[in-house]
Amino acid sequence: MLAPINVSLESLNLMTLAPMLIPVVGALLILVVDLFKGGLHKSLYVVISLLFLFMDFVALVDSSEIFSQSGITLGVFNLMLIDGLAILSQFIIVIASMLFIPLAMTHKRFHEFSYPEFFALFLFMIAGFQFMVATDNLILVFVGLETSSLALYTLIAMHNRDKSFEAAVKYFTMGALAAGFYSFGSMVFYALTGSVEIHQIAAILGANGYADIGYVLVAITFLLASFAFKLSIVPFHTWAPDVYEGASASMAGYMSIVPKIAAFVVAMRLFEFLIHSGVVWLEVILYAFVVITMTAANMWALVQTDVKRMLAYSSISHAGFVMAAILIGTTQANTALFFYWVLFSFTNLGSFSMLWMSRQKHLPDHQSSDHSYDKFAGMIKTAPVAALIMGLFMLSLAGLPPFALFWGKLYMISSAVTGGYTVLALIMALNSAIAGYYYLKLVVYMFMKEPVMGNDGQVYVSNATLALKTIIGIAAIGTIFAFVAINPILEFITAFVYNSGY
Amino acid sequence: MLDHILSILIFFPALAAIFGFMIQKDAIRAYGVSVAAIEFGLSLWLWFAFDGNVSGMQFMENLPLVPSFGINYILGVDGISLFIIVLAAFFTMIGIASLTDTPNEKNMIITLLFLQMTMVGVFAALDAIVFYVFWELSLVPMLYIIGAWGGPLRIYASVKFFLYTFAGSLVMLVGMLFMAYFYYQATGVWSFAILDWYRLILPENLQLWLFAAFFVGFAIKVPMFPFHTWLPYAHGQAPTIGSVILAAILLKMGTYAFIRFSLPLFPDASAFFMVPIAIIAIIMIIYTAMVAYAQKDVKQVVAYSSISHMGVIILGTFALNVEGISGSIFLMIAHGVVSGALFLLVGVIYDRRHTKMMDQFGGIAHVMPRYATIFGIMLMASVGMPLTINFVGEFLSLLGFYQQSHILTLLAGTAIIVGAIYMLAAYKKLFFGEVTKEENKNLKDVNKRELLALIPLSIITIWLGIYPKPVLEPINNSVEAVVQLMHNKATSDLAKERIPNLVEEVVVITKTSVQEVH
Amino acid sequence: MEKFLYIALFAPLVSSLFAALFTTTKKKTFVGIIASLLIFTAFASSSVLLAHILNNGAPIHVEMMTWMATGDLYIPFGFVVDQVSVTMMMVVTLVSTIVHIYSIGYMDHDKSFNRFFAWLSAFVFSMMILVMSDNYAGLFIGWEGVGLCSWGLIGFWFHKESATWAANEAFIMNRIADLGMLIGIFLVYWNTGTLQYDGAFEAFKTLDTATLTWIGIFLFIGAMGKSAQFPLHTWLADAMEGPTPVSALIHAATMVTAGVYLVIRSNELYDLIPHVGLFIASLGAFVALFAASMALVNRDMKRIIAYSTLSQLGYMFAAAGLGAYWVALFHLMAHAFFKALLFLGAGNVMHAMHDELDPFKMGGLKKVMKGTFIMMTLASVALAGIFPLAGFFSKDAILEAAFVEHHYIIYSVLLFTAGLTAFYSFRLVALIFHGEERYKLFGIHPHEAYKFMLVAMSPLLILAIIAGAMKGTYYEMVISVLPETEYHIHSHLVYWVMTIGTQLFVIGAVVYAYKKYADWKSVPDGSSDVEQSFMYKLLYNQYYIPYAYEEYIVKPYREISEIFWTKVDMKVVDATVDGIAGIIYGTGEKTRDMQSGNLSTMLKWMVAGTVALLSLAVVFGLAARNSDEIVAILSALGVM
Amino acid sequence: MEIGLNHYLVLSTILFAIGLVGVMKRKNLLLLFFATEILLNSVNIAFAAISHYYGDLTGQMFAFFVIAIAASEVAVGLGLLIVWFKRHGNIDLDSMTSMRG
Repeated sequence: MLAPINVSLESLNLMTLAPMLIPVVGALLILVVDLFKGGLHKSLYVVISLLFLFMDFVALVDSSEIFSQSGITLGVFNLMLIDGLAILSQFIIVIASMLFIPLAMTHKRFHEFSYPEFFALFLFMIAGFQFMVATDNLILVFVGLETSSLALYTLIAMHNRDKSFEAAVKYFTMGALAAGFYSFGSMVFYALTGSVEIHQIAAILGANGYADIGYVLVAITFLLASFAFKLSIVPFHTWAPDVYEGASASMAGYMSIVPKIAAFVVAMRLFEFLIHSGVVWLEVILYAFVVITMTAANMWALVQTDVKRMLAYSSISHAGFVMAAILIGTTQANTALFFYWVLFSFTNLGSFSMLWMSRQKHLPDHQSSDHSYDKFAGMIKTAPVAALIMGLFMLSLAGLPPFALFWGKLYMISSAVTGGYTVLALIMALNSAIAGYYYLKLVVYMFMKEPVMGNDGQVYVSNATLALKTIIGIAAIGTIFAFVAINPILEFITAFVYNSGY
Repeated sequence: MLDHILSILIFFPALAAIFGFMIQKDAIRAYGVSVAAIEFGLSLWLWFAFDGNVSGMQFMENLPLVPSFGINYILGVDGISLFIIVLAAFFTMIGIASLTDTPNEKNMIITLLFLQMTMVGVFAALDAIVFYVFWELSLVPMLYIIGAWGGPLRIYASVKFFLYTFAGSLVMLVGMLFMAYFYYQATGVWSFAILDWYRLILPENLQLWLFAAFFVGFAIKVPMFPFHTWLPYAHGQAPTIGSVILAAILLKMGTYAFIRFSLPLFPDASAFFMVPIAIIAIIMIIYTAMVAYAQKDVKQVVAYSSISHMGVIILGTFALNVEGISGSIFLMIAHGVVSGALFLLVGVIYDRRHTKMMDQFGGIAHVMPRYATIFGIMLMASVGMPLTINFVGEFLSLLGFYQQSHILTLLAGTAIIVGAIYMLAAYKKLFFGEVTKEENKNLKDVNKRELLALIPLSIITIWLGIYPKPVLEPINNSVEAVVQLMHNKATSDLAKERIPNLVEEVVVITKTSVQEVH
Repeated sequence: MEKFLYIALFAPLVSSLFAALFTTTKKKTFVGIIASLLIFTAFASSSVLLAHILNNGAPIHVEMMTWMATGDLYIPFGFVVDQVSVTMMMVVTLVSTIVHIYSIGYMDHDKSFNRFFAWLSAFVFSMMILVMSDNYAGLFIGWEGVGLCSWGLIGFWFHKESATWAANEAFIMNRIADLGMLIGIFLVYWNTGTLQYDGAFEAFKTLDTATLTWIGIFLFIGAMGKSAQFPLHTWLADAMEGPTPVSALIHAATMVTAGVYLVIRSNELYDLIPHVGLFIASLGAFVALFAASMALVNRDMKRIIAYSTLSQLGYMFAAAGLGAYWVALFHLMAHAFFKALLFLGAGNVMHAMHDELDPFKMGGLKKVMKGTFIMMTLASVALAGIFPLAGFFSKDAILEAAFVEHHYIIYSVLLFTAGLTAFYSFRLVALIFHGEERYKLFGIHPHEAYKFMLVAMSPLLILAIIAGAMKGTYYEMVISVLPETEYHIHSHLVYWVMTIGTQLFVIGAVVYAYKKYADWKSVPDGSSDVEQSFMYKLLYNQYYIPYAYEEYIVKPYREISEIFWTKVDMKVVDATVDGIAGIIYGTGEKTRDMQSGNLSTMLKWMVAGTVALLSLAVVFGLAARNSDEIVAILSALGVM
Repeated sequence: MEIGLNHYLVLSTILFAIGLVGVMKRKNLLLLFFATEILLNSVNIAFAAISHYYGDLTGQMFAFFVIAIAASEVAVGLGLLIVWFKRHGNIDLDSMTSMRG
């Protein structure tokens, strides 16, 4: 006779699910609306998405208050783990998404936005990311990861160009391989410890003193490979440039921010306890990853001829830079990771939005690709304001003070210094200098070259609408006046990270 | 208003630049000149209100920026920075006023105003990060000025300038972060305030490393041999106004930073590295002077001469005594005035002939006597003729260093010989002989707009050469404080020996003041 | 009295600035007149000061204002008028007044007339600072100032390549010496804590000899440059490219004697280090002979006089080095008068001969240029040291000093040189004024200079004649600041033998010169035996020293500079920077093929990465599991 | 011989390796998808075996999720494949090289 299962609703703590469920509900609503009346204008869906994201945001504010009062919350059979990392990363995810979705309001018509499914998938994807970060259960991480990834592949493909499909296929195939790696790694951990919850794995491994270090390393290898793929760490990065190029500029910008922060949070949960337990191997590997990724991606970015592809490599390099935080593993480093990412998202979103705004339907003869450098030649003469803003984003990406990303770099390098990684700090600094070259290259084209014949500057704003301009304006203001907001953001993040025990 | 005079000095030009976007193209010059004149007036007011007898910081402002990480917006001036700020304001003013007709004049003037913000900011900042912010930010307007209005190689030159300096300063940034970390370890509080750092006594081996990190940043900026090769390109390609500002103010950031950071923070390391740096300085002096002599382009002569003079400044700085450091600060101002003027002068003939090659000229003293005269004054100042501004600085720098090493000073002293060689040779090629080229026969002498810049510079050159006291005295007071601080902080015997203790010599100081009363 | 001091000092400055106002305008005679008047004012004030000094002997010391003060360093603009400086002031202002007036005529046809006066007065001002300063730094101001003016005046005719070259050479060579001077000043400061003469001299007494020696040597290096002593002498002869009044004023009477002045001024220093003094004296004697030998064969009138100047400077240094400072100063003064006269006379001749300088192309000019002839002859007599002209008294005293101090080598060198001096002086006079009128071959019609120029020169003539008579008064005056060294040869017999012997020797040389050159017929073309001889060539080419400088210093400097620029700076230093950038960029370019765009390759990279990690993990895992064994093996091998 | 946990794990690993080789070797997109399925399913075997070994259901749950996700992956993958086939008439990997460098 089976004993009746008695689960009280309070113990489930369903509120922990609220932030994830809101976008799911939103997605369903969009699908339902479409079911009743198809062919509605995209603005409706944009606004619905925004509304739900806003509600999501409110829910997050709510859970952040709960966190600051009562600390880490578990829920739904301890599957959900609402700690500082989860909340912070969800904030980044939701805010970045809110900034992204208005980019659908382009002047020109693009294929993907005419489908309501685009917006539904988008919201599903956000839910997936949120699940991924708000748990330490490897199963749920897997589910969240795949939910979001599958949605993302589709969103990329919906851009409906040859390159988009190619990008989607490449991303998809490699993603599938990465999924295999992930499940294999989880399996080994499960075999070693009998658990798929990270804190339990940590506890059991710690209890037996990492007796089977060889197997632990195998598990780490596969998990590392799968997250290295997601985070585009060299040599697992090969998808990134192609996918960025194939995807629309707005989607590329989004991809450079949101999936990565989700992956970073999981990586922090997974790897930092190992580093702290003295797994030297992982430290060495991560060190190598950080250095190689930063440097190699920078070198490749140097030789690009297309701005978007350059930005793809630059995003890889930035990811490598931030990866250092996981290696260093101090509270300051983890804080720096979020801090950097907040600032990075403003700047990078801004620069990709600028590319998006200049997206042409048809390429003129002199242009070899959508966003080749030539296209921006002499922009200061034909579209000075746009040129200034684009230049601003480039300088910020290069880490020039006082623009947003400088503060991120500052804090990140400082955490390396504080953590005792002096050489790493120097390498990080010098890599920023190398990176300066390719950002500067665009500035050079914009400010110091003569415009190509027949370019009247219209091309740079061909896609502009009020919505796009607003987003770019927000990004620009965020980039310039970051120094005002540094302190509150830093204090907020530090408190959350510290209270989560990282 | 005086409480915030430094902030006003920094941000007024920036604000004005932003408003400048709204100004009609034709009116922009007038606007630029008036803004720069107001700024200059403010800087003079700062000087006027400055108490020359106080050695410490004045007009301090403190505003928390990122208090949790110890970054505060701290400003202040002392005798060391005051005059460079005034000089920056002055040069921006005359630079805009004497600007020749350029394409996109509006962009140029707005850029110059932004540049002014960064320049004043660097010299007024008393927080390492704020300093760094302005330091780096100053690269951008200069990048644009060189890259957009420069010669045929302008893009190469500007990118090289930017990246080289950028790379160096990033290393410096790592050093700063280290410094803050040590401060944190020592006190439990993060702070980037330079005055806080002054209180920190570091173990010597740490000092050496940190000194090296800061050195990379500063040395590239100065630029010191062998990090100097960006400078000839930058000067060679930059438009006149760019070269003027670059030589007059931007290079001084490096040497200023040595005095603001390296010496007081790392007295032992400074003493330790004194000889190697002096040797580099001597190489700068002699080697670049010889390279300057080999140049065919008159602007390159002046560019290399800048490096040579910066060598003397570095030497004076690392004399580690009051005479030398005061001299090097004075020489910074002097070199600013003189090299700025020389670049303006080169610009004058470039505007007329669109070439800077010396073999294209010859004998133009016949057709442009006024120009030749002013050039001659600046030439003499550049070779360190007494009663010109340069001599005071050079004399004091060398005098100061003589206390540390006789042989090295003797070698460095060849500056007055090699300097004369290349300058006189260049002057001879440009001005002496018969007018051989047809194009040169009808060259117009300097016009009013050019005189507007050149006459005040000539006056300053001679005035401060004869009566340097108003500038030298505040410098001296602040430098004495720095030297005393260094002496007190020094831990190694070497440093104690090389850095004089001023307290013992109180008697001497009073004697001096008695003499002064007399 | 201070008022007169300031007038004497600043009148030349006012004059210079006034003339400078007109530099770009056409020739205006009044500029010259006003400048001359102002310089005369300075002369008058100096005379007042001289009278004052002669009357009560109290030096006037003023401190105008602070110049540099930092740390312990305190340098004022301080001026002192004492017996030594007032002598120099008199010499400077007198000669320059005369030269100014003379120049109104001499530069009559020059279009840069006004500029000339600006420079000339500026020179006077610098010279006044030099002699009046009460500290080494102030002296250095004047020191460099006269160098600058000398540059401007040698290169006055800047359209001439040779003139500008000579100007630069003079400036740069002086700079080399100035470095020594500067180092000397630094030494003084760091050892005595002051640069004021009185303070420093006081402190010198407590210093050790080694330090003092270094100070003495470095200061003297400065003096060597300004006074064109070997090996820094070549500029002086080349400096004759400047207008002749400039040569008279700067390169004969005043500036070149600044070095002597410096040694005299620092007599308290050199008294403490007699070995350095001996060196100075020896070098002086050597230069006296060396320069005189070059003057023997030269065929350029101005250069001959320049070498004679050099030679006389050698005399002065010999005296000063031997401690006979007042003798040196006296010779300096006397020399200023007759040498300026000689130069101005030469200027007249040049004017008459349309800038021809070769005396062999002249001859017989006494007929057309009587006044000049008389003046130059008398100046040469004075220069040769024949009784009773000025040169006799001053030069004789030098010889006596050398003799009394038992430096017989120096004495004999100087004595021999006295003969040479007489020879070349009268060789010149004979060639110019006597014999055939060779200039007719070149179609020149000489004429005498303006009368007022001759009148202007006359005070010099008078002084050249009577200066010797002032010796006693002068001695009384200067011994209050200079060491009281009287050189008396104790035996009257020896004294008379010596004096008369010297006179006979000198007169013999004069006669020989006349005999040889008074009836010179033709212009030598370099084919005669004498001209082919080694000695002649050696002397004519100035011992090949300028050639050696050009070949072994100037050219290598130029070549090394070129190499530094093109090879080192561009190919090494800059190429390294670009190379590093190039390597980074090149690596990117080479490795970008990793991104082949082929999905299969991408997957392979991913798998390869995983496999690499895996193998590392296995290696590490095995190593960790068997760490004990590994350590055992390694220690057995002696590695750990 | 009794079949123990290790046998399952070895089988799983062998299958995983086969999948990896397939992923690397296959040029046909469809067969590539098969290879990835092999990868995922090899893990499933291991999960089920370990789950049984520990007497814990978590592994089986994981296996179920993997199956579910593999299924949805196939859906998306095949969708992409069909579009690609429609446009290009092939599903050859080597035809997808428009972006490189």
